[in-house]
Amino acid sequence: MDFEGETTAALDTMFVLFSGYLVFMMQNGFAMLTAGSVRTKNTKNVLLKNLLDACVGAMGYWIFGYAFAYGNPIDPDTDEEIVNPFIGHTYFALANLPEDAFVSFFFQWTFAATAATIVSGSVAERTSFYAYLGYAFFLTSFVYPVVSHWVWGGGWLSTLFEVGVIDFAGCSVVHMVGGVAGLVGAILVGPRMGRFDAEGNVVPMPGHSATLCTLGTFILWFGWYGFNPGSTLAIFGTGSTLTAQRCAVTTTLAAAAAGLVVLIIVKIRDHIFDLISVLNGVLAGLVSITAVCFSAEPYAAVVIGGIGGGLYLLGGWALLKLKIDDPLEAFPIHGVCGAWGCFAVGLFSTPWGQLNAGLGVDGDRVIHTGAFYINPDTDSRSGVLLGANCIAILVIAAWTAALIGSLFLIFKFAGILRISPEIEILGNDVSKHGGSAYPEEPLETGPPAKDNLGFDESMKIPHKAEKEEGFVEDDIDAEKTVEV
Amino acid sequence: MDFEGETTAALDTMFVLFSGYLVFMMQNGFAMLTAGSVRTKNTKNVLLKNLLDACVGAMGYWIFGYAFAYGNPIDPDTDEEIVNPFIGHTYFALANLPEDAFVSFFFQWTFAATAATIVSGSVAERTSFYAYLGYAFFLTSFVYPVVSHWVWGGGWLSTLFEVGVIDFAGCSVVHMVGGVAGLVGAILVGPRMGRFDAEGNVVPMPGHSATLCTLGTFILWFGWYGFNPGSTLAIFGTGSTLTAQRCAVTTTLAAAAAGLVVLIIVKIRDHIFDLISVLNGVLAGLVSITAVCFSAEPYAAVVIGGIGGGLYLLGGWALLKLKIDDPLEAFPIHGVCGAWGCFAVGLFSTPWGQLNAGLGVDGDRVIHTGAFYINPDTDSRSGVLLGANCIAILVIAAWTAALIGSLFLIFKFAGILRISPEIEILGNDVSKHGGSAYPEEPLETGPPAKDNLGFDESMKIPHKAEKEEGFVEDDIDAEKTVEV
Amino acid sequence: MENELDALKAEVAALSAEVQALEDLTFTTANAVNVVFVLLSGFLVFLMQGGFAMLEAGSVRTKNTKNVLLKNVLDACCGVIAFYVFGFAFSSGEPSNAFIGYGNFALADFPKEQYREFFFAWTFAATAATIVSGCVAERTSFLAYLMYTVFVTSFVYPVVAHWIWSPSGWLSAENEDPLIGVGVFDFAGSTVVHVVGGFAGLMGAIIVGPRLGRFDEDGRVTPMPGHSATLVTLGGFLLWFGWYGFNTGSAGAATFVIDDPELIGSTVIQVVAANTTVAAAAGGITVLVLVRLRDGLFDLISSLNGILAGLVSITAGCAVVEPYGAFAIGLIGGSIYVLSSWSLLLLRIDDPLDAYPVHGSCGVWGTLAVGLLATKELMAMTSYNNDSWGLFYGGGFRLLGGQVIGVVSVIAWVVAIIGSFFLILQRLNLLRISPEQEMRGNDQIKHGGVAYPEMKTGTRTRRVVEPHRTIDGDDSEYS
Repeated sequence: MDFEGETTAALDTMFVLFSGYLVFMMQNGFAMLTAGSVRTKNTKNVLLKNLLDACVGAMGYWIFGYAFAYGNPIDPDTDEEIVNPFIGHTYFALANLPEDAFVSFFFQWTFAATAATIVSGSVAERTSFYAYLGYAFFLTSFVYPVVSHWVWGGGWLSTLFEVGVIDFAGCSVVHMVGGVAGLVGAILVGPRMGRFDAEGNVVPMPGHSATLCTLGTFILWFGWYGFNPGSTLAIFGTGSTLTAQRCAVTTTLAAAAAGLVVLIIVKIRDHIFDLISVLNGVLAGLVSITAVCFSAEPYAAVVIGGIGGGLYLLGGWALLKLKIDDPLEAFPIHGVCGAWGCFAVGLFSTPWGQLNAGLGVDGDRVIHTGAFYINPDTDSRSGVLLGANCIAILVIAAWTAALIGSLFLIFKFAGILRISPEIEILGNDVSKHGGSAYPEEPLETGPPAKDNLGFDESMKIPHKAEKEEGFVEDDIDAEKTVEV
Repeated sequence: MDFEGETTAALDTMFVLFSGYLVFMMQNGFAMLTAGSVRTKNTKNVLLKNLLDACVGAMGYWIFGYAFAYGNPIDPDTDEEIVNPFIGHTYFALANLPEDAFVSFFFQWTFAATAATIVSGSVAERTSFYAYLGYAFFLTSFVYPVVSHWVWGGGWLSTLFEVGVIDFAGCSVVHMVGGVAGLVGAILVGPRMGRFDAEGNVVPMPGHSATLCTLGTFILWFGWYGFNPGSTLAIFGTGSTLTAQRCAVTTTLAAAAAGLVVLIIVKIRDHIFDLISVLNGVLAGLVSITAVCFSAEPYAAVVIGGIGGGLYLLGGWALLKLKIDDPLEAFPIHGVCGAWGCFAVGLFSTPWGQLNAGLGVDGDRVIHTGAFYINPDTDSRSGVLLGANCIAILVIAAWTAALIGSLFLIFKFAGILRISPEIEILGNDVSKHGGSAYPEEPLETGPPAKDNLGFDESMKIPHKAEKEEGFVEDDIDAEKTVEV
Repeated sequence: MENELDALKAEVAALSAEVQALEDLTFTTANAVNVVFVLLSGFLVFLMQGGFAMLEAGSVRTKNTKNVLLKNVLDACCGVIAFYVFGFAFSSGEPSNAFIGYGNFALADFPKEQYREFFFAWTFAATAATIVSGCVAERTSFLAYLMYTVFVTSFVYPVVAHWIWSPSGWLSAENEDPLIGVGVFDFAGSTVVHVVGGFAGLMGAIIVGPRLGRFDEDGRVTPMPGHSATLVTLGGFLLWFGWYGFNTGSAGAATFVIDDPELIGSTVIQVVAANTTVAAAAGGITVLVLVRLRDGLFDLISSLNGILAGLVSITAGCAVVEPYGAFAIGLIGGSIYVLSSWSLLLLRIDDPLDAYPVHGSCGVWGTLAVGLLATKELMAMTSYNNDSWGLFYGGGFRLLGGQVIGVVSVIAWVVAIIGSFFLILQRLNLLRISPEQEMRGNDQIKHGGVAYPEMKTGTRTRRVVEPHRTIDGDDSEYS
């Protein structure tokens, strides 16, 4: 290889690899966030699931996923890729994959694992381990790869209406797939025991550690800098350089704006400065900007993030009204804001951003751009890009819901979807994982007493003593006012 | 752009972006360190503040900060920057910022957020949330940006005495601003209730988790590799590669030396191997080397770090003598060692290091260098650089103390500086944030009884029960021998 | 005629200036790319110190948490000072002989354009030292700890690194006249880092003896679970993250190296990243399944160790095997971990973190696996010029032979030197803390208080002897 080619390859490979490492770090972030958001009795369970998202995801994506997503065979005569619009069909288990595409496998695996992880938040604390293993494998080896083939692998959505669907880093491809799969899961598995009382009121079930949630969110924010700027997939060349740095800025601003919007709304609504909501708000902002980070103006990033924060609160509220129990609010964050982010591309994408990234353009000509900006080549506004992205939102949501829904229904009829009520009360950790995550701490699992069915009777004593002093009760009341 | 230009842009952008990600990770480190250093009852409070440092910082720095710091307009006739020596005045909200400067905004924001975070450690556990929001915004949008304009943005300090003040990665610009602001805050807010008893003795108030402190410190050390080497702001070119590598080495050596010095001194003084002090010592070493990391010799880094460790202990001791309560010892670490680091430039900066980094030089000619080295161009030693840096220390400390002091005084007179004693006893989390950070753990706030002013009498009962087993008491005694 | 000659001369001069400029650009670019790459990789490896700290803290009981945390902080601090003054000179200093380097002490006269090598090498040395502290956790004296960590980073590890990675080392594959024509191929340090750390830890664990109460009178194992599975998981993820720096960074270059145009860095590093991933996942799933079959549990901690086992196993061969080879290496690595963790318990050796099974056993396996599964093309691409490759691809026994000799020599060196070191400490009565101290925990006695002062801890350990029993509804212990 000549000097220029080698330099380009070295720079691009290095950039994508390190970005991939950061995205991988998001697994750690999700693990901490999920662990902090569940009760002590299920901590090891969710940690193991998060760990296996990466492991099962790697196996599933290695054997099938990458092939379905990017397995476009090369025509030996013309040296061109033969693209099937629906699905890729070569490079299974990376067989015969050119060595300079290994980085692409690595980077895309980290995305697939992210999509899988999102689901485990929605169905946490009550789903059986086998069901979990099943959907994690299915999602990373088929559901997600096919979607990513459609949008990023040359499939039919990538050429829709000439301009193609534009989803830079995966609002719809990654987050909506994860969020919708989680929603379907949460509906079919049903709420956790005791989440809604007899009158249908919400019983707060705070996670066991706000510190872990914060740690997880910061790591996720950090990882998002791999997710968004890394999706440039190159750093050499003026366009790529400009795109990557814009991504970093818009990602930051959207996250910050969403966090502040949520802080203010929750303060007005519940009269508390709520840490967990702000953390989720930051994530909502990050999800919202993911699709358009490459071409949004900074002020647009603030607007998109701010609206994303509001939508997250709305989505979370609607779920509770519908009595759907999503312990991590994964659907409001990833599903709702994912759809919003994909929609926002149709509004806020700038022609100069698209030219830098080479998306929705034909050489130097901009085919279509966001509805708020004038296309310099046609000197007019158009809603075609918005239309294409709306179709993507609907199609991807339907595909995910249909496939994951059927899988969960099969599990349900096979009786392996949900753990038994005894295990649920006792907690997964003691029943299936050989003991509590914190063996030296006084055991006090779950909201006190009422759902603990006698087992915990002995444990209650210190708690009771405190209760009589009227302090812990206040605490619980305070929480109630928050979350309902 | 030609090949060389594109290569340079790609390399430099990538390097600065990844360095910025690492610096952002320091937010996470500070969050964990602060959370571990406060008592359980205020954990969510400090976590939320740390999160908002990033969010509020992003908004403040986006709207005003970057403009005040680096907003030097371009003269349309000569194509040159018009520098106002006191303050920048364009690019508000990034309007009209050239696309290739987005990376600079991103990187500088991470620094601004760091400065803001330092303060929140000094005033933790007792400052009101509104006061916090106020100073975080003020610091990131005005106080810090103006200082960084003076030193890094072409302002008056950057040309002082011909050589200019040299502060490579921000000992004075970032750490001293944060540390001095924290000191002023700690003095004006006053100590936590019960921190000093009637006779003026110090009552130990250990944080609730040494593990979190360690996690935070490791993440900070990791992030510092973005902070120091990243401040090269480029990697293409021999000078830049030499500078970045040297920064990594000197940063490491200084941190290690300071940690060991503190380990030994505290062992001799208190007869224990004290984890928290060593962690703070490592941070003190990191702060101390920040200004001169680009040009110090490895042995000099060991010396600078070692002295920094000693100064941290001295500063912490002096604060306690003066009855100033700085829960995280942020002033001794960031303020004292920041000043020492800035001073150390005037002693240990080498001419070859300055030539590599292009600081304090005019083409190939070294204008002035550290007082311990002979300037090869004049063949003599000089204290001019030391003098310039001393002026910077004084001016920056005065500026920060004056502005932040006035702000805190205004808050004080408005009555929104400090939380009410009831809230302080109860803890911020239950009062303002809707419940404890660890809802499943039995609540036991603070060192038992004596500083809890009666309210907590009721809390003592479960505690007493354990006391009778002779365990907790030992524990408390052991603590006393440590810190007093 | 003369005019023409002058014109030609001028043309030649202009051309050679152009060539010079191009060469300069080539050098500057390649240099910048490689510096960024090595530095960023080194930063990731450094984060492994944080990972080990969390892993070890979560794996010990509350009463020793601050103790192991402090040890991990000091692994980094003491490690860098020791490595700066002595270690780097022994491993990479010039002049040197086949056994050891003996110049550039304290970086004196070391070329400043190669400071990155020192930085990167230090992060490896610190890793080797950290592994040991897991094996001997909760019962070793602080002084003994300080002494061995300095000894490992300043001498034991650097000498091995010199043997295998320095061109003049007697085991090195880069040696002009390598051992049996092949030398030892250890891409990122299965042997150099993990075998050294693992076997040093094993010697420590044997000589220090098990923790009080770990084995009862009948020799049965008493479970002593660590105090936080969450911290262990956090640490495990940080390690996996850092391992990407460890393995890919060991390429040393993301683009070609100036004096070795054969090495296509950008291809090597992506192969490494993909293989590292596959092996880690294979190790984790293998252990999950094996432990589920054996104990009927989905066990978090052993799955985490399985992932680490997969990572250690692939470390030597990550650049020279195909992804399915990485899968096989991870799978077998996971099994070896389970087997060797079980045999340690049979032998009544107490290794609180399973550091030997993970790093020692799997380090050996990873090194040998290169001799079996290295492919010819990939060996060539890492500019390994001694035309030998894996046994399974028809490469013959030569490479495997080199690997065996390498592993055996390193084990012999580590066992002999660290074994005698620990024995001397034992004779001097410096090695182990007193039983009283062990019962009460290091934190209160030596570190001025427990790690979680507000938590009611410590008193409840006796309740947790057999958590499994609660499954059967036997909650009598709790009343």
